[in-house]
Amino acid sequence: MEQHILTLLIFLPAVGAVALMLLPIRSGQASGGSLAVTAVSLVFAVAELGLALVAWSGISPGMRGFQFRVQADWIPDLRVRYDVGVDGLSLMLVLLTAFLTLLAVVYSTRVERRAREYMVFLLVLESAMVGVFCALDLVLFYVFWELVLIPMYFLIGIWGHERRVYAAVKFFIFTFAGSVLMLVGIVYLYVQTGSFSLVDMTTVGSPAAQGLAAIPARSLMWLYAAFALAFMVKVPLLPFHTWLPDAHVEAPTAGSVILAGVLLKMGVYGFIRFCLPLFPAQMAASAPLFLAISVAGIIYGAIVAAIQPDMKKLVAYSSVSHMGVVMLGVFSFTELGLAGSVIQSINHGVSTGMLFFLVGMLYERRHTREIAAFGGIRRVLPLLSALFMLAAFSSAALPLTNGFVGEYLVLQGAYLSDHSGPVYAAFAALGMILSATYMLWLFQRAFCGPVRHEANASLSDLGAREKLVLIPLAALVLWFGCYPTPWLRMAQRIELAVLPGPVRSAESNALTHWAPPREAQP
Amino acid sequence: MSEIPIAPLVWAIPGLPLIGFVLNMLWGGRIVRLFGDARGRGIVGGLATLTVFGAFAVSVVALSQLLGLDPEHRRALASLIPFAERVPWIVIGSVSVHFSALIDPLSVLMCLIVTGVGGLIHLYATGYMADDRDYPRFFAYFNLFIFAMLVLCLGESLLLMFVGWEGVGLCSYLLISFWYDDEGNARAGNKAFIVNRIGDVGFMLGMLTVLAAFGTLSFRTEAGTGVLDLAAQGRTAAGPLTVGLASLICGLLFVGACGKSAQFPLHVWLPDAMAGPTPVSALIHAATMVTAGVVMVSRMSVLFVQAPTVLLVVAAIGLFTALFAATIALTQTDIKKVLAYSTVSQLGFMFLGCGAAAFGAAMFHVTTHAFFKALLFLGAGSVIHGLSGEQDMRRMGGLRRHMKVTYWTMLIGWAAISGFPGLAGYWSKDAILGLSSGMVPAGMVFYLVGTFTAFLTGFYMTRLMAKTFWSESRTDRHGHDPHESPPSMLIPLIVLAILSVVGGWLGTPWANAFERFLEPSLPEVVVAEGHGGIPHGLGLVIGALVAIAAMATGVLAYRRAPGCELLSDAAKRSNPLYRGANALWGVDGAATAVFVRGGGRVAELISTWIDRRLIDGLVNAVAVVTGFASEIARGVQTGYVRFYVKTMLAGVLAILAYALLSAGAR
Amino acid sequence: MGPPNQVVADLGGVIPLLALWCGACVILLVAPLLRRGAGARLAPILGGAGVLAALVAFMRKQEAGYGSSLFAGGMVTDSLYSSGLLVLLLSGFISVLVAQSYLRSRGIAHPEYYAFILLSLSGATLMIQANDLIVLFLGLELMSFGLYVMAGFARTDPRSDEAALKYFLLGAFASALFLYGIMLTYAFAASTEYSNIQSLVAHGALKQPMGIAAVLLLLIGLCFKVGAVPFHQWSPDVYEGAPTSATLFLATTAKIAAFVALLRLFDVFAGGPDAWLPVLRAIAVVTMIVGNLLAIAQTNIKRMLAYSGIAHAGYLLITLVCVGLRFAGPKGTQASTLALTANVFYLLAYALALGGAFGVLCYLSSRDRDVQTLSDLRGLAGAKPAIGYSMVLFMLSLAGIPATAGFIAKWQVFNSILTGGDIALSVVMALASALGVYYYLRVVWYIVFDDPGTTAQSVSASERPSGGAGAAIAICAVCTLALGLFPSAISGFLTVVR
Amino acid sequence: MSFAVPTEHYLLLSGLLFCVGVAGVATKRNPIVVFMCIEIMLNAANLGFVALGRHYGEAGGQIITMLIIAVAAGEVAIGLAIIVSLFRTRETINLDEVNLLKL
Amino acid sequence: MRPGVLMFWALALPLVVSAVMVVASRNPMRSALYLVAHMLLIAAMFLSLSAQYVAAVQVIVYAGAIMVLFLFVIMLLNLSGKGVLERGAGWLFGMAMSAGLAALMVGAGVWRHGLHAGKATAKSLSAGGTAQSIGFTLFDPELPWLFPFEVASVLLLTAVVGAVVLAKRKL
Repeated sequence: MEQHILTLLIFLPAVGAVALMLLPIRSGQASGGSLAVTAVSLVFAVAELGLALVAWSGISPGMRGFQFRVQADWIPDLRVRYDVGVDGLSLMLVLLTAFLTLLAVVYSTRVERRAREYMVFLLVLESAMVGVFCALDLVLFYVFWELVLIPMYFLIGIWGHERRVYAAVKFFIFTFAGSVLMLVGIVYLYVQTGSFSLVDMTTVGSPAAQGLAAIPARSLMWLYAAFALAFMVKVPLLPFHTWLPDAHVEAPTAGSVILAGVLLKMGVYGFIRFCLPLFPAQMAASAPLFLAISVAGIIYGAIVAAIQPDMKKLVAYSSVSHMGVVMLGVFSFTELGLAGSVIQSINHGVSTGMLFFLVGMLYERRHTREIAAFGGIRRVLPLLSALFMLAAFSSAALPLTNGFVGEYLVLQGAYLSDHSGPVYAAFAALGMILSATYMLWLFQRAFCGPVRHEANASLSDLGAREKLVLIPLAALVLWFGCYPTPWLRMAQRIELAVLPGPVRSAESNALTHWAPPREAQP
Repeated sequence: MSEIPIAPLVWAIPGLPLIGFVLNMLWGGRIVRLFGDARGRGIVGGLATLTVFGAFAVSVVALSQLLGLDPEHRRALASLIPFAERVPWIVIGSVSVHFSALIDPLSVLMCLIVTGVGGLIHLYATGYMADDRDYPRFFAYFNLFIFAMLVLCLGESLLLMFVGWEGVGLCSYLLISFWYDDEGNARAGNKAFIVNRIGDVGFMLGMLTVLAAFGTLSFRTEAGTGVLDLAAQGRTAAGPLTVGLASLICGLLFVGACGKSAQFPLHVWLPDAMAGPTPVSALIHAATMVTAGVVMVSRMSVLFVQAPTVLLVVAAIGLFTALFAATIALTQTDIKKVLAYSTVSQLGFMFLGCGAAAFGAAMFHVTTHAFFKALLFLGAGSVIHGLSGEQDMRRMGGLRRHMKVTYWTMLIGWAAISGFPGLAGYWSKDAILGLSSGMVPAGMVFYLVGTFTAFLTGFYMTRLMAKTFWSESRTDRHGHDPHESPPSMLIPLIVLAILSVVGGWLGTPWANAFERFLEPSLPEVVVAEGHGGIPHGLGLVIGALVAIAAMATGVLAYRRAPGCELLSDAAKRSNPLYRGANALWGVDGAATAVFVRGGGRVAELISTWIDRRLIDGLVNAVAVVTGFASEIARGVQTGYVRFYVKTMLAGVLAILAYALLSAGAR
Repeated sequence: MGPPNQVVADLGGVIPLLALWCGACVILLVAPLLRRGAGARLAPILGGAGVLAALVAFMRKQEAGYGSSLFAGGMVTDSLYSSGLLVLLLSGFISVLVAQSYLRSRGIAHPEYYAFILLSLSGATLMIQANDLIVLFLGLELMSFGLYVMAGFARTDPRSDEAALKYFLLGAFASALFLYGIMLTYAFAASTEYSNIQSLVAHGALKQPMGIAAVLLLLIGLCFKVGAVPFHQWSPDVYEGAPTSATLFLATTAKIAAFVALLRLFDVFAGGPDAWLPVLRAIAVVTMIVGNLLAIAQTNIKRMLAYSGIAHAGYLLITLVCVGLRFAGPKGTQASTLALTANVFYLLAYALALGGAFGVLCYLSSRDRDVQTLSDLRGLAGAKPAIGYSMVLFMLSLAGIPATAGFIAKWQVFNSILTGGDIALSVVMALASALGVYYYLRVVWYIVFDDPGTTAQSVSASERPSGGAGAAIAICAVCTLALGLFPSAISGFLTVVR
Repeated sequence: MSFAVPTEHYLLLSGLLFCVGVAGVATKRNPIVVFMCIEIMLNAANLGFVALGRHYGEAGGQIITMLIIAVAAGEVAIGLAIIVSLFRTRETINLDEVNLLKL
Repeated sequence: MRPGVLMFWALALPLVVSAVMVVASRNPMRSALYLVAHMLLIAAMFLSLSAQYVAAVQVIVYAGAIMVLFLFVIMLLNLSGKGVLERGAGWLFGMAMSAGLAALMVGAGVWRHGLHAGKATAKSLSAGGTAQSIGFTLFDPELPWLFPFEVASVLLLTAVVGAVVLAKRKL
């Protein structure tokens, strides 16, 4: 079990998807069939979350290195290995994935149109996402990375809203175009190092590491650029963000949740997992640029979010802003900033996920996302409103909600970083104001005031299914806000550590001083 | 650091209100339904009030135990939750924050004020809000506020203080927009929160700088490595504390204080905050929350005294705000607005005190102001209650006959805030003014302008009294007659009135028990008496004269004034001073124009032009151009064989030409 | 005079070829003896049997190594041949299966079609086995003759006739160019056999204008067959006009044979890369871009796949570039060896995806409706999930999305070109494939996004000839997925060693 | 051994003929004539092969030529069949009118 | 001028002219007849290159069978007068490119360098073109022509069947 838990984690949902496909029901068949579909997908989603929790509890706290590592030959001709392992960072993201997918499944039990396909795609998506977070072989990673696109493309395209085709294609091509150069980069790395293994490349003295060290700095910079572009598009960082509002808005609710909750994190994860150990010097050199666009993203996303007339779009743009915070943390190269951005990633998944669910619930009731179509519904939907407010404040990083912990750590980390950190921190802190502005303004316009539209007067408050989705999220919002310690501990267990040398100088916390050994060599 | 026996129970100070919040939030509505309306509301309100008084009781015990210690040892750490050491909040790298309280005179004083005055206002609110349909929600929020305020006061580190800081902001937002069915209220709540957030950014940045400089966020630690411990020794974690660093930190923190304590130019939210129910105005926007800035500055006073420039700025902003708000208060017609601007003005006085390094005096004013301003607001609430919601003073008048208790208690409040000799406001305000006169530079300017503002205070308060209680009645007669409020509202009035009289006796210049009590929390910088300033005795006399003069002028002026208006409508229109003050000196208008409308326009432009048209436009342009190129290029596929042959031939020719010619060149 | 039993022994090396010929002859002889219907039913079985016989014969005699010659050097059997033949026969078998359904639904189920498949395959086999330019030329013509006939097989359809004419005229023109290239090669080498040419290339024959012209004319002749720009213009028209099953066959067979032949041929010319490598690079770049660009505007799937095939030819030409690096240092040698396997694997992945995609079109075609436009596929996934998602899989494989064979294929191409150190070309390929994703996705969205409409999917009701196409789709889907997940499973068959 | 007429002359002649054929293919609109021009190209190659065979003193060139003649014969058979078939459905073989498939 | 040279030029000029006339004739029938002439001239050229057997094959197969087929189809389709030369940009362009190709190949000296000294001897020349020597060479297992020769038969089979399939009125 211990040995194969990651393999199980990765492939269990896929098995579930296959099981769903094989269910002996007609596609046209109504209730009985959909019940079976629901049951099967729920069973697998729950089992996946259970497995993730088992892995979480099983990770040995003191040990260094990747846990539950499994290595096997996959494509021996090309020296591609099935190499999986987790550290704190990946495990957190796996857990988040399993959790949000379960909620998405629960929420989507109401989907009637092509329900079986829907669940199949959700489960396949889950498999791919978990795979992304577990893979330690670059090819394996890339395979999962691209695989994620397909089910999401279908989710947006089939069950999306009016402009779904546009959004789905834009999403796919944008991210594909971003990552295809990474493929070139991966192969180039292989050609130079003779290995696809991240661990090999970062193990001192291994032939792969020597190969990496022998790559000239110019080439490394280009390599880094290829990787960074893929991840930037995914995060997304300014100016590669425009796929995001379209995709989020057009996706069905569960799709938006997973898109925001997990998919965006893949970009962050890529930066931390791959760019940081492989190209530390290049990444440090690019830090001023990335810090600047992260901060610009924070402010820009918030400003654009503020005036969106469409609720979902507003939340989508707020994601741009929040992911700016996350990237600010990554590029601060400080322990605090890094941990903060990991925490913030999780938090963003939880609170933006919650917001998307809530917007989805409103959409289900009124079939519109226009803010102007609402107004005064707080009186009609007290519970939904309260939870919306909670999510909004979490998004605005109110202390004792999850949003604060991450944002504070990121700001502190940014402040402590080299590269005139205080300046970036100061500008980033403006996001505090702006996030409060757009969230509260949204809340005011949609929920406060008198009930202006007849249709709003008779809406019904949350049902059991919706509570089942929202209450866990709300609990997490408060839990992470009040007791983030377990997550912080996990977030510190990032395996940058494969890098040797003076990893982090105790005084400044700065990780930029990891002089990678190759710099020293002539 | 000392041990005090009550330490294991300190969690109850914020904890009890928190419990009240949770109970009322989750089950308040159910209780009301279960026990019937009247009894249910009694239980809900009672529960809320009792938790606050319970916290008050614990605070009193803490005070007594603290007083039992030597003054220099009056400092203790206590945990706010069980197993605080085991269950930290944020511990990573150099950030280590636990849910712990710092018990020292400053925090205990604030606990007493918050729970004491807060308890009274809770009691008052059980009457004032009795008929509100969201009764449980109100008390839940109210309790939550008390909790947050106590965390702010008690927190042992800046980050925990920030929790309370934002928490009170949240409660302020919730309570201002409590009656959210009116979108104006919601908007006012937003304004409060957002403007506060501007200040919070300052606080946050200050905090970031503190951690960077001191390596910790704790105020005091057992090992003496807290921020204040180090700052008191003039050093940081790594080296000496420079004036520049201290100024940076203090400047940033002061921005935070400006936001929370409504100092110019961040004062704009406070008058709007009056949209909330009156107990909210009394508790949050007069007595407690708005003084948080002063508390914070006092808490960090060890640092502030090492940043003289910042102190000067603090004083200047305080003084300007005091004068500025006082002039506006002269023209307001909404009774709560008058009191709101009065609050802004009084907060200005407090910061003047802080700026003069007279933190003790500032805190003293915080205390007395809590008494009399709460009293005034509650009185005003009583009036509003009595008039079924009327807030416009132009439609009041002659209420002294109908609302005797309210009238008399308000009268005491009036005297206290105006600085009538012997009452609470007199002592605290004069302490501040006296000490400010010794400031370097320009101490006398501060003193004179401050004294003039004190005169204005007396005058606008007299105007309020005259318009509300004394003049002939201008109430609409179609409603009910004005009626006196229920006892639950009057008892707090009476208690606060008493406090407004006696509260100042703790801090007379002769026997300043108050300042001596606070001393362990404040830096050991004493502004030498008379050093460049005016002597104490003279100050007291001048203060008394100014107060009496202001009150007398007001009384005389308004006794004669027809319809209780000093200026005719025409004069109001033509007088630039009146118009300026009545227009809030244009600050709100400008802020709205720039930040709300201008910001909205800019956001619109960015969204449309940069985001949609430029960035997304480029993305789509790539797609469109590609598609277009494809459409154009497919035209090459003419379908004619001869054309295809020619294309092939051209290819052959080009390839051969290139290869042969380049080979020839080689 | 050598011993005659040497000739007999050499015949052992061409057994697959002989099997194909025998199959063709049997069909041609037996079919006229039977009644029309019976002949039409029997022919595909015979055709399939012929291909399978060739496959079995080939499997019994796996070849390793490189360049073991037969018939006094005219032909070889080696690992490039054996892996190429595997791909070729597989695609031929799929073509037979698909034709079995399609020809009947179009009412042109003449038994001779299968004979042409076998003959054409034999020509292709000759091409990949040729070690002599004349053998290559004969193979090329033999293959082309079959393809011309198959393209025009729907004789009453003016589009089919037009396709045949265009293919024929342009093909003959290209053949003439190719032949002239042979003549010039013969002029400097005094021989048409590869080893002789190679030794002269090593002596700098390609520095002379004659050598340059020769090698480029040979390149152009074969570039025509693979559809490289600017010799590509026949392919959209022919793909569209030819009967779908013939389109499938000519799209896969011609490409496989021509590319394997190119590899072998340019391995010979690798000693003088200056003469042709820059040209080849340019052709590859232009081909990738033009193919992908023009595919975007297409709404006819066959036509779109033609342009897509052009783009894929561009990617495949990159492997040829690698071959040109053979003598450019150790990395170059490694790259050229990798490129051989990469090329064959790519061809296999391409053949599977294309076989599946055209198989789907054939599967859906009926007597009234020849399915070939995007809107014909609208909502297919809802109506027929297995077929619809198989088509999705083929499109993804063509787009090179992971977990499909197409990805592994692209991967190997990247691997070989980057080993060779040509980063620019790999970047162009990456960007071009990103450009290409769009039109594959468009097919996917037509299939999947819409609910089954009223217009499409009358197929389920009609009396569509069953069998072949469905089987072909299943084989292709399973293989595409399996090769995407476990490509090493068949590396024993596909890896080309030198 | 030297020849009265150097082999290069034959090659040049074959090249010219080849180019004439190319010109015809590129300009004629009757597919039969186009096809004839292709035959000219093939013959040009044949001429080259025979001349080269003589130059190198081996029979290979001639054998190649014979094989090419066979191929040409086959090509003609199929090509003309295609043209006939096209004429049957379209009533024309003018290449400028054979234009259903394009873009 | 040696007779060989004279003969070369005497054949070369008509060869070029006949080829040009194939292209230049408006009537396909004329083109076909010029082509017949061209084929015969080529055969003569083969003779001058002492390739007697090939010359015979050229006359029989090409000038005979193939050209008859051409003429037959032309008559069948009754296309006289339709093969008009196109004039204009396209025509000019095609001509220019062909001329350019010729100029390029001549200018670059494609035919000039590259030939190396052959093994030709007087014996090989005298024996070279007879049916016997061709036959021996063709079926020599040491030489690679045997199998291609067999392939040619399949090629012709394919062509024959293909022509039938395409052109027969009813299959």
